[in-house]
Amino acid sequence: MANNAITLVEAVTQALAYELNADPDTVVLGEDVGVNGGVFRATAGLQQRFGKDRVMDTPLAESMIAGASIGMAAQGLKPIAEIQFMGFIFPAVDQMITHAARMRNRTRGRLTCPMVMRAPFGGGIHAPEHHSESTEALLAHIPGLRVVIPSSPTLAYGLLLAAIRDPDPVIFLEPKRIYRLVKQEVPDNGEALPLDVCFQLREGTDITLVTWGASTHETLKVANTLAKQGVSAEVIDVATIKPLDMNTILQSVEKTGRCVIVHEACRSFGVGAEIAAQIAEKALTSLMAPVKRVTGYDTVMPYFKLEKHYLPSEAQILAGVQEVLEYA
Amino acid sequence: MANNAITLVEAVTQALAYELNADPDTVVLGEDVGVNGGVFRATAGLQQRFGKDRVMDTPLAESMIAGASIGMAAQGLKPIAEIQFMGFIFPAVDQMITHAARMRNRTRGRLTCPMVMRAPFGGGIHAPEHHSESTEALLAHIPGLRVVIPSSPTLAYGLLLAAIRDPDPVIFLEPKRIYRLVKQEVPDNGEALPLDVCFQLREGTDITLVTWGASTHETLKVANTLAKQGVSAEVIDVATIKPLDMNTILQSVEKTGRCVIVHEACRSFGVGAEIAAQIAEKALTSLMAPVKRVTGYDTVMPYFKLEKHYLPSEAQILAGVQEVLEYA
Amino acid sequence: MQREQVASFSISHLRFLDEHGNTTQDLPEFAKDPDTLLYLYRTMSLTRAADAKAVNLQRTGRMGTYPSSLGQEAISVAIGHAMRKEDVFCPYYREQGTMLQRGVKIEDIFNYWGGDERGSNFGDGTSEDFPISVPIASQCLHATGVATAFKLRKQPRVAVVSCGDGATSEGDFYEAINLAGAWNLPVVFVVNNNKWAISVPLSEQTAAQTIAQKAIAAGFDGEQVDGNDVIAMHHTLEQAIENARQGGGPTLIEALTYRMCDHTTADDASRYRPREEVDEHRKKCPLVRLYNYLLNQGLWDKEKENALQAECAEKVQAAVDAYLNTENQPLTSMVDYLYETWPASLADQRDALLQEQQALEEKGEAVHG
Amino acid sequence: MQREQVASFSISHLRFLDEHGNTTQDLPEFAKDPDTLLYLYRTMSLTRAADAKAVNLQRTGRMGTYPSSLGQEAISVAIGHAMRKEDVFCPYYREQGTMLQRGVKIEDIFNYWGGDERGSNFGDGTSEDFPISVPIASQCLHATGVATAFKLRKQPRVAVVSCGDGATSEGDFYEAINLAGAWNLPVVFVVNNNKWAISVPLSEQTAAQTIAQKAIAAGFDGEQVDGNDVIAMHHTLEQAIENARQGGGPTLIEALTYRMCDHTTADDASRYRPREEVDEHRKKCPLVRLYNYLLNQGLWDKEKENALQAECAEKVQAAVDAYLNTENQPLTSMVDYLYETWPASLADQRDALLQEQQALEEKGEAVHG
Ligand SMILES: Cc1ncc(C[n+]2csc(CCOP(=O)(O)OP(=O)(O)O)c2C)c(N)n1
Ligand SMILES: Cc1ncc(C[n+]2csc(CCOP(=O)(O)OP(=O)(O)O)c2C)c(N)n1
Ligand SMILES: [Mg+2]
Ligand SMILES: [Mg+2]
Repeated sequence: MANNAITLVEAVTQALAYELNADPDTVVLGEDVGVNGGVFRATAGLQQRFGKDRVMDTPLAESMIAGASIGMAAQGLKPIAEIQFMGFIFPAVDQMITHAARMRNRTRGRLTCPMVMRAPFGGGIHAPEHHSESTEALLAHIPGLRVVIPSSPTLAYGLLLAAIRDPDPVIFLEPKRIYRLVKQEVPDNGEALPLDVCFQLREGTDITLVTWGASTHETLKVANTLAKQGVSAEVIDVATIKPLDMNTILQSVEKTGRCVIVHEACRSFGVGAEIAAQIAEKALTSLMAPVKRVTGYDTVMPYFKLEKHYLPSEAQILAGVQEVLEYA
Repeated sequence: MANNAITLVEAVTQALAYELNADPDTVVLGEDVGVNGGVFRATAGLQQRFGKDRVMDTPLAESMIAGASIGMAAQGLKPIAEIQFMGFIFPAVDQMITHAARMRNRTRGRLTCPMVMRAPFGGGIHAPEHHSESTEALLAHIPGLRVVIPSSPTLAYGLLLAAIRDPDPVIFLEPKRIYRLVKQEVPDNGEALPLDVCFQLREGTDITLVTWGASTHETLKVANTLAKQGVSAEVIDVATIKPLDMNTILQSVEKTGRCVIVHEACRSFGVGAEIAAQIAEKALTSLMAPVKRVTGYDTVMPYFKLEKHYLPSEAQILAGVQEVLEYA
Repeated sequence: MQREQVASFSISHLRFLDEHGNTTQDLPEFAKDPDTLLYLYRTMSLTRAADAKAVNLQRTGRMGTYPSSLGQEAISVAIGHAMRKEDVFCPYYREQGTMLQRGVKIEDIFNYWGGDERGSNFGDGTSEDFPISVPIASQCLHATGVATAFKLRKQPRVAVVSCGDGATSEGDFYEAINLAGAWNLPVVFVVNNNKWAISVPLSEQTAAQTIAQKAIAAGFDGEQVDGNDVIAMHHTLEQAIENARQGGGPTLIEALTYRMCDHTTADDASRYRPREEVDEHRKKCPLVRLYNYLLNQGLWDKEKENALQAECAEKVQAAVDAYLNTENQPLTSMVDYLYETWPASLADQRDALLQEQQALEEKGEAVHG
Repeated sequence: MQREQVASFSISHLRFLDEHGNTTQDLPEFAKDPDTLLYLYRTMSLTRAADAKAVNLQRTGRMGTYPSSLGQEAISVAIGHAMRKEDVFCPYYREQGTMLQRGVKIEDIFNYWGGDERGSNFGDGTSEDFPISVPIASQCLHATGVATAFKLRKQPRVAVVSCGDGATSEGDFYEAINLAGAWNLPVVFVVNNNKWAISVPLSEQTAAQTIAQKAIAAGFDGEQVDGNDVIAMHHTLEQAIENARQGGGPTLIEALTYRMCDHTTADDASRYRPREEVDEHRKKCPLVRLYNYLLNQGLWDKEKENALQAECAEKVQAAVDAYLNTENQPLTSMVDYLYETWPASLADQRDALLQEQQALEEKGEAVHG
């Protein structure tokens, strides 16, 4: 590990700083993003460096954060709004669904909405109620939005730059459980990574593991374990949840014939359902076993004493893989 | 057709009147539900009959309608709240997701939330923007909610009574395109129909058509057409979208080996995805063809000049069925 | 018991022309210019003519549900006249009078309510104004965002946003005024207090005696104006807009008026409000009021009026023709504007629309909806 | 130019005890009863002791993130004392002082912040009070619903809801006060104006000079009170609650205080606010103030204070023991309370939890989290 390696949350800060510097139209706004640098320090130092006009603390109102961002975006600014936790995104979804996602379509391209809404999401940090939500599926269903989730410092940097530069609204969900889990060297070269495509994190031939966000870490560990057992698992990080790059996933499943999808959100009507449905629609004859979903339970995330039993564990992923491998 | 046959919206009114009369804890609230009887007349005459204390016009604020209902419900009332159009439900989802769906769980059963939130939904009535939404998938993903959609006067009456009597929060979505399409004789006997189960609308052996809401009508027509062609289609009305009764669907698909899912909402991450995913997971070996989804496009509902081209048509359903039948 | 008074506020009401068109006090400077008054009168007349035609188009099955602005023309026309071109307007759905002054064509309005998105591509397509916002009060936040952009860029521009009285019960309205106050934004909020929100009268909407006082919660000025007096409206708006332009911050203007029509063409107001109340307000018509004043001043007469009506009718008919001759959008229009580029992964959906389009064209059904 | 004044309002501030515990005016009746004052002082002391222990439990890794109520005890304790048992409280997260008077056990509070849902099953489980609401301001609407139920059932009961100053920027806060005014509901809103919302100072939160004036937008009374003066708090609350009980409608009470601690144990306030500001407010401590008054009145002394501290410490330690000895919930608890009955279609998920539970028990890992 190089000396100047950074964490995922630092990569977010680095991308924000890069683009605030490079593009005078960008502004950062949200609750406590200014002098405090965000409750997770994602915007640390930015107000000091770029001033109060570029990095704005807002009053405490999420619909306002979304709605005002839409107004700014229509004027050609590129607002990068932070919602403090994904559990508090719901008051903002009305504006995102009814306006951000539709402004271009509604005006036949006259007004657009080049905004990003960032929010830390997911469980596993022993946080209070409402601080551990994973409701990416809700947003993924909304036409006109993009939903992007990075799983590493490198992806966080490159995808956030891409999200900011994208001419349409992007929801950028940051898996806070891995905000500081691993470090990578991430050159601050302003190079974006592509949106709308999956990333292959590991090549394999026997089974395809599809996941995103924090779960990539357990999934990669399982792939390592499997390798020791002589099973070659391909690991795909979906990264852009919407629109969904099924080609990469289908190609992999056509090769391996078996697939396990891992996500933290509750199972029913989750993102995994769409992936599984499309695999069954488009690669049915390649499938040597039913696609298995290893996910959170169809219940509210329990308070933190029990949260580790809610989150898909390595053991559960491994069991899912075994089941799929053993399917006759 | 009997003389006292009623429409779907009249069945809603009948159920509301029945329960307002039978259960003093029920109250109806919403925008324009009082003297105006609702913009679709679903609450017509109720305020006159039951008084302003039982049928309440609210100020114009959807989060308030949800949040105040939660407060009433915790006190043992059974609020039946109307959201004027499903397109305006989004300001209310925060309260529904963060409180209504969780109150029982959060207090270990000490406080509960026996409320119903009704909303007309779906396209096809040449309405202005935002008046033709079908976002049932968003709500279906939320643990703690029930989502119920009737497709006929009989089902509307029986399921609404069940929803009101259910001890937990229910979102009751009324397909407004068929509010007045067909009439049925619906005895006002206060008999509820079961929640959490699908209804078989037509028995068949060659293919399973799964749908809900207004699309049941085109789907049944297609089944008729197919019958003339010698194809026996089973039609299943999901009715309770969440929690999903997959047993009925799986039994049917195990019998027919083929399945088409029809829904008006956009395809990606829609309710159809969960159904297709579960079929592929649990009935893979029965499938003689991939499950096909015939749905709205992954875009915003167009304004009404083009809406008929957005909604799944009989022709599109039929083409989907042919494709599945012909799959070798 | 002693309580220390820590803050005090008052709300005042402005009017220049009474219901008969008589002045109640000296007119402001601008109103001494006959051209200005004649311009306002002509624009109100055109607005009403276009509006009446829209209702008629709906009644005759040639348009969708439509919300008339009958009786509210003074507010809307005054907004349009008080704004500068470079300002930005975020309208609610009864601001035909403003929109027509800001480059929106009558046929755009017809197209919008006729179920065609191109109605919001406004005139020559260069407008920065927002399209009509259907979700009540949500546009108030957009205006604060627009005003923030102006402020950050140090542009002397103002955002103006309008809504109804019912809209002031929505959280978005309040979050918007609070932000406008906190950030001292160049934005003016205009509330069309027409006393009803569909069937809910103002008295059931809020316990506040005035809507103007809602601004107190956000720490800035609220003013009440006779919204059927175009002179009072224009005066108040111009002051508020120029104050905002100079960095003086936001103003909330409550314009007292009355919804002279059904809520929309889909509504039947006789179900919930007494005829007498409507009749009572008919006497307060903003057009009649200015007409009488102009007449008294010798600035207007029957002949001019007839000529104006004919001119309006002609303009409106031209718009009707343009509207009815608008070719349908291709089916792919439903996906082509969603994102800047339609996602490659959804190419099959666009192809399906293309195919259907082709089939329609072959059947000769493609042109009109 | 003549403008007719159509409404006027003022906001006043109430205090009885100054920072040194000297009276600024005649005390209200209730405060002449030593027992009442001693009760308030004891309850504030217990609240502070329990609160300090919670912070300590977090710092030593035995609890999760915790929001201290240090410095706000007068507000919270006064609410608890002014409410009747049959009233309903909808708390925000710094109302330990109220909750402890309403049947909530100290260990319930520890359990809640310790990541165990049973903390909201409040004492003997018969409470009708709401659990702590984490989504800011959302509880204000619940209180209006509770108050509506009271009103419809003609019960002489009152809903009391509290929130912070930051919460008053949320749409839900405003929709709630507007409904309370429109329906004249028996509800009292208490805003803990502790000057900060995490790192955002009040001056950036709103341009309103007072929070109390936000009630004007909703058409009812707002009052400002010295929130560190438990006598002024109790007096104002009791009047507002009894007024609501009698059908007089809602009141908004702005309680001026200061957040003497970090926002939560996960926060470091030194990053964003000057130490001097905190030191300045340290002098205004609500406990010291009442302590001094009691001392001056000869109602209190060092010895009594020592005894009280020992008594508090004992109670808190008992709660810590109970908390740390609480057995974990079974894994199925995560599904068993979601619906009245877990859906049959999801039986397999419950089975999986049962199996995991069994495995844990076999490994002897089930009891503590
Ligand atoms: C968020 C939302 N809720 C409900 C509606 C339905 N609706 C349309 S207009 C209206 C009444 C608006 O009243 P007001 O704000 O007074 O404006 P007016 O129509 O009287 O001019 C309602 C409830 C909507 N469009 N948006
Ligand atoms: C809807 C929502 N948005 C954001 C948060 C995160 N958050 C928790 S407390 C807080 C500040 C609250 O400030 P205030 O209302 O003044 O109460 P205080 O903590 O100062 O007592 C924020 C932003 C939340 N809990 N809910
Ligand atoms: Mg109105
Ligand atoms: Mg605060």
